Amino acid sequence: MPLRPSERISLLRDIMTIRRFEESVKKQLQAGLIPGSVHLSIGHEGAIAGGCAALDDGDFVVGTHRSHGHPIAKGSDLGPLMAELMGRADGVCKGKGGSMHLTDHSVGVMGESGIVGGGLPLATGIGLSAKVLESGRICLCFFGDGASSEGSFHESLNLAAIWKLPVVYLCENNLYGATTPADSVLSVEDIAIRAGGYGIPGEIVDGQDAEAVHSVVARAVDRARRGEGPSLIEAKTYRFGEHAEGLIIPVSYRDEEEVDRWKKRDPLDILRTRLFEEGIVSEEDMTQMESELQQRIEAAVAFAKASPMPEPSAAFEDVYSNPIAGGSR
Amino acid sequence: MPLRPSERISLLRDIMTIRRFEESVKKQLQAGLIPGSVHLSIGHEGAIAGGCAALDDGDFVVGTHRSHGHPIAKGSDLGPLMAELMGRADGVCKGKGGSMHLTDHSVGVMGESGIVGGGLPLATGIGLSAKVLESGRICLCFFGDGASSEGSFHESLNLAAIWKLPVVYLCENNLYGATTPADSVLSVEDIAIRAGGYGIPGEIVDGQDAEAVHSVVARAVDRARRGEGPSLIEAKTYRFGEHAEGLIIPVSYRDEEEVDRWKKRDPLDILRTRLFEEGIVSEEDMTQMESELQQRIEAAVAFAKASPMPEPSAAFEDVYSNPIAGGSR
Amino acid sequence: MSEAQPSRETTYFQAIFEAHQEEMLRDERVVMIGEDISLYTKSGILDGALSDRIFSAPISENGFCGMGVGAAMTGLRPVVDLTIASFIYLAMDQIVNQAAKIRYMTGGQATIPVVFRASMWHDGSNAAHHSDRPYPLLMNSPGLKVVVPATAADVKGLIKSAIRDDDPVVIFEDNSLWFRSGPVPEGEHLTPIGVATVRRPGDDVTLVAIGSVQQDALDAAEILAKEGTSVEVIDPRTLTPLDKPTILDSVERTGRLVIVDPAHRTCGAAAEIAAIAAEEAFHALKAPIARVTTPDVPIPFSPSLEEPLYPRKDAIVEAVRKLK
Amino acid sequence: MSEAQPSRETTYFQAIFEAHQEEMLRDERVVMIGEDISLYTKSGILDGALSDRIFSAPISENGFCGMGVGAAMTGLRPVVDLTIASFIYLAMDQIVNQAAKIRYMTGGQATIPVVFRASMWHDGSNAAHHSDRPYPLLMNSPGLKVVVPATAADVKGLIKSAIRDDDPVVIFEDNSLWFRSGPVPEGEHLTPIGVATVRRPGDDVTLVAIGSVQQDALDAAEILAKEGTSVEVIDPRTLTPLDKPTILDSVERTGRLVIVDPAHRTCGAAAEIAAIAAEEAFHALKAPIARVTTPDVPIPFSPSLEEPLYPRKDAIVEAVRKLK
Ligand SMILES: Cc1ncc(C[n+]2csc(CCOP(=O)(O)OP(=O)(O)O)c2C)c(N)n1
Ligand SMILES: Cc1ncc(C[n+]2csc(CCOP(=O)(O)OP(=O)(O)O)c2C)c(N)n1
Ligand SMILES: [Mg+2]
Ligand SMILES: [Mg+2]
Repeated sequence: MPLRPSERISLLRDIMTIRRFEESVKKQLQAGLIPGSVHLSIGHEGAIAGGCAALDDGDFVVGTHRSHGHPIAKGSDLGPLMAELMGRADGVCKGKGGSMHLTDHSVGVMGESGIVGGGLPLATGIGLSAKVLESGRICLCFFGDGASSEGSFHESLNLAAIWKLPVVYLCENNLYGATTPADSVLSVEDIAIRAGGYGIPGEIVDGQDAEAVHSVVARAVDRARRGEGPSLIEAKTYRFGEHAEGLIIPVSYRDEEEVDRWKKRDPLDILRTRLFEEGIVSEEDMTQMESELQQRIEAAVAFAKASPMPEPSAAFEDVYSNPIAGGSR
Repeated sequence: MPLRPSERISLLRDIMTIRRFEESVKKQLQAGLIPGSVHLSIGHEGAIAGGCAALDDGDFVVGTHRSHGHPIAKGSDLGPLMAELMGRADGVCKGKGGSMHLTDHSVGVMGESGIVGGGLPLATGIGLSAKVLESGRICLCFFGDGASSEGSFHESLNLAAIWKLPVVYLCENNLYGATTPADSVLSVEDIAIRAGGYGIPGEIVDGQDAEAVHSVVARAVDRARRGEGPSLIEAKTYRFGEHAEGLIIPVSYRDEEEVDRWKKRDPLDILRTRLFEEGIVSEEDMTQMESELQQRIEAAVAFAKASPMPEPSAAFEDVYSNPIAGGSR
Repeated sequence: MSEAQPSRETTYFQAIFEAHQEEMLRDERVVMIGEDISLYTKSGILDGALSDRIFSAPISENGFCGMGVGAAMTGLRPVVDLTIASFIYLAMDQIVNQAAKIRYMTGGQATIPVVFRASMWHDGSNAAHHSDRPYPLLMNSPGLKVVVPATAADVKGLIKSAIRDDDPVVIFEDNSLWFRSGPVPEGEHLTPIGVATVRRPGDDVTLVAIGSVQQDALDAAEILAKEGTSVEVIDPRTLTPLDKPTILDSVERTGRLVIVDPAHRTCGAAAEIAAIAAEEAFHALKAPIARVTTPDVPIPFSPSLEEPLYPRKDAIVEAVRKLK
Repeated sequence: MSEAQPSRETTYFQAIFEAHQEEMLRDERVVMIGEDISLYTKSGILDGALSDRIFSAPISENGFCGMGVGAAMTGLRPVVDLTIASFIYLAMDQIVNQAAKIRYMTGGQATIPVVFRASMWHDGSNAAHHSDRPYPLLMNSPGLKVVVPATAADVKGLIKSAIRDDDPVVIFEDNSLWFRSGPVPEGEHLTPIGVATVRRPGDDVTLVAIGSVQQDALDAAEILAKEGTSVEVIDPRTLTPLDKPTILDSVERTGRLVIVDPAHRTCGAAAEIAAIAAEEAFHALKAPIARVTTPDVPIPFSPSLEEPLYPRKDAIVEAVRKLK
């Protein structure tokens, strides 16, 4: 089922939202308002928004360490996300999670993992509960090319395959794991080929084309919802910026030419141009979307800045769900 | 290179040795001379001896929890093996390892692992040292169908593949992991297919035909020695007895018919009959081999029984290579 | 356990499965995940009707422990059976990085009612890959609850409480207790998490005994009683959260503390309890705090090496005698 | 460090790489395995000629740690870089089940000269997945040596000693020290494993400070000196094997013990040291043994939550004052 025009506009809006949010994050970090470091999703928006567009509201997402985009695409409020990045009390995780853990259960983003590969078993379990509870929900699990070398990838795909769990494993292959070229640590050219080792479908898709991602993921989602089990999808993408902002990386490991070539395949430009050429959005629409978005981002930043830092005593809350005697202090 | 007649006889002798040794182990266990439980290799001898026959003396082997056969096929003295199983001071591991850890560095059996899947990373590292030291040695790594679901399988094969390490991964697929049918926990019919996920050769071989195993492994060994990297080989085999002797297993999970069918494909019978029919061994040779073997086994049992139990103080030795102050007591 | 309630002699092993069966029948959200567990329904140990909720898993400890966490976040109450405790090292990532931390990292959004069970095998020539007691590692990992039931009643009551608890609970069972019987109250029986029990009251020495060493501790107390030393034996039952008041109140009365712990010595549960007493009950102490533990060596195979390593009655008696 | 030997101001970070470079140049069997480490030669941090022995690995911690063990058994001396300490949970199986136990299980046949390095990140808003200090878990696992170097000289000297040691050594470095400088002796400099150092002598209180808290401990000692309390600051440097004599001799002299440990409290290194003192130096003790540690909560992201959790100068001063 191809996307309807309104859905296509909404997809474009998601991509733009992630892009502008991330640009603002970079600014807030440079201004000293965001502590620590951040892994930005700029360049990956096609895979992220395209993938999430194939989900229903009740469906689940599991993210990664590079995961500001996933809750945005799933519909999170921007204010609590920005507040979380600033470590504020009104952050979506009360300031306890930060950039690598922008979990938002209200939109089905169940966890993000600073541990590379850590999300795959969780997503598998979310699939298990969907199956046992017959909820009809599915889980979309994002992970990186680097994560595909972890044992958790293998164990999870095997588990999901044997029990036909409704999980779609979506690899954002951006050709690098930190400074390490994927082809130097991957024994196969395409990660999708590994699907063969689990008897499940494996597909490669152009991650810069959000609509292409949508259609491949939608097919896998349908399959999962029909009870036919998991799929592995590899979206070829690229991060336009550094591995992380706020960390020192002492070498260059990508050549300029490669970066430039990929920047010409910007997922935002690709979709915007297409919708414009097909007459689905006008210049005016675009301007309006940008200005609405600017307001939302500004409001999110204002919300975040207005939120207080958490009280130190809050550090002792949320360790357990019920009051716990003795032992810990 | 097919095996020469003398090598074929030697292969038969290895198979017989493992079989008779294991039969004796079962007897010693029942007599209360072996503590704990044992995982016997009866039924697997074709894969074990066929695989090891493809190795040079200087090559390495890494075993599993079901690993009495591997050191035998690699040429270990039977006495210290039996003594180890009895927990004696003259055991190959001084009574510290027991059935799941019949390591014998003198013949290149570098480790066996009670942890399922635990040997694969070790074997990969043995391959790394062979490569770095340019020793020309290779490592043959045994593991079970059950072990192929561990993350260590995935991580190890990827590591060996990217660096073209001289390791041959040989799966003894006996169709069960303890009481669990392999097909209920494996998302593919054949484990060998997973080689495709690492860009390395994957081959299936009849594990009951030791010569077939030899020839497939020999090809993989040559490839490894030429510096072309690892291979994955799946030997289809079957254990004729219980998962472990000395453990209570409260259900039957294999049907009699299946067990009988496989027992008709006894690796010892298959090779013996073939060599007899080809005129390579006579009835007389066979009788002589059996009687020599009986003597060796009896001598091993006598050696083991004559060996004292270790002194309790020995429990504190061999934790570290050098005397260590304070801390532990 | 109330005195009035009628009870029934049950083995520790039976009690484990009674707990599972009752909870699975009571609550449809309870599922089991683990290796070779389909044999429980096949053998009749568990009701056959439960087989739909029993996921007999591939040998993928990290994967299926994490699966339990994900399922727990989204409506199930999984019991993940790690079988032998030494296999927990394979799943440390999902247990410590995920199960223990997710609630906190999400600012309380996630609730993780998952139970991990591990049976500690030892004293049966299983050697170093099958004989560890790794609970101290999990005590150092905030976000988990850790229990070490030592009787049939406690293993039943603690498994049931763990399944109903909304946080991750790691249960360290003990295979040396499987065939020991004890009275288990009839009907619904829950043992609260976080509450110690006094197995024998006494006035001269506090003996904290962890897990499987209860009988050795009681035997030692009996011998010492004959010598005129009155020993109070406390079983903490839960290690996180530890019932400090029960232990400290006793130490304040007796002034002497011996801790018997069959786990490895360094940074073990015994070290923690000793440190708490040395900090919070110092002024009551009349003698050094003694630890009777398994020494810091991997567990050897040969019985002649393994058996002498564990804390037994005689070593406990000796440790207490030395305090005087 | 001998007084006579000339020394050079060096950062902790530089010292780490000097140690690697010197050992790799000295011994061809030394190799490095870890993620993203090809950048060391590319950036010039390490000599380009070493790039053949630098294995920049896929993100497969359990796999490549085990690979290090296998390589160590067969002639190499691998240094496995786990980067951030919280990733060690992924490799616990190969580190605890294999590296620590193989020598023992094989009756001494195997020799495992492998080094695992992990940097403890904290106090920089890295949140719960990147901020642990898991050394207590490894102290409870016999067969490993565990070191926690806190100065440039010690990190260099201990890495070099670890590489030359024939047993598995786990080095817990500390990213908060990377840019601190200190004198490192010129030429060959080895710090022995298993030997503590007295960072400041004193008579009234023994303050054992573990890893990164040295400066806080020294600052606290300075403040207390002004109040007339003479504090002896001891850095154990090695946690397994622990230099008990240095600590116990001091406690016997001072009669007071405070342990400062930035790791989680329960079953931590501080608990072990407290337990040892309560057992072996009890009669010298004049006051409760105090632990100043990070409390048992996962490490939060927000600086306003994270910063107050760690033991700092003021908390140490307060703990010492309370003893009087
Ligand atoms: C278990 C684990 N190992 C290593 C790291 C350090 N690390 C953080 S991001 C990263 C690269 C991840 O690569 P990939 O999965 O391709 O994701 P990308 O950053 O490219 O989006 C690494 C090695 C980590 N966070 N967790
Ligand atoms: C990590 C780990 N998990 C579980 C076990 C318990 N266990 C011992 S043998 C076994 C089955 C192994 O199956 P497979 O690898 O096929 O070998 P087989 O016994 O069939 O030869 C299991 C589950 C173990 N020893 N180690
Ligand atoms: Mg990547
Ligand atoms: Mg099998």
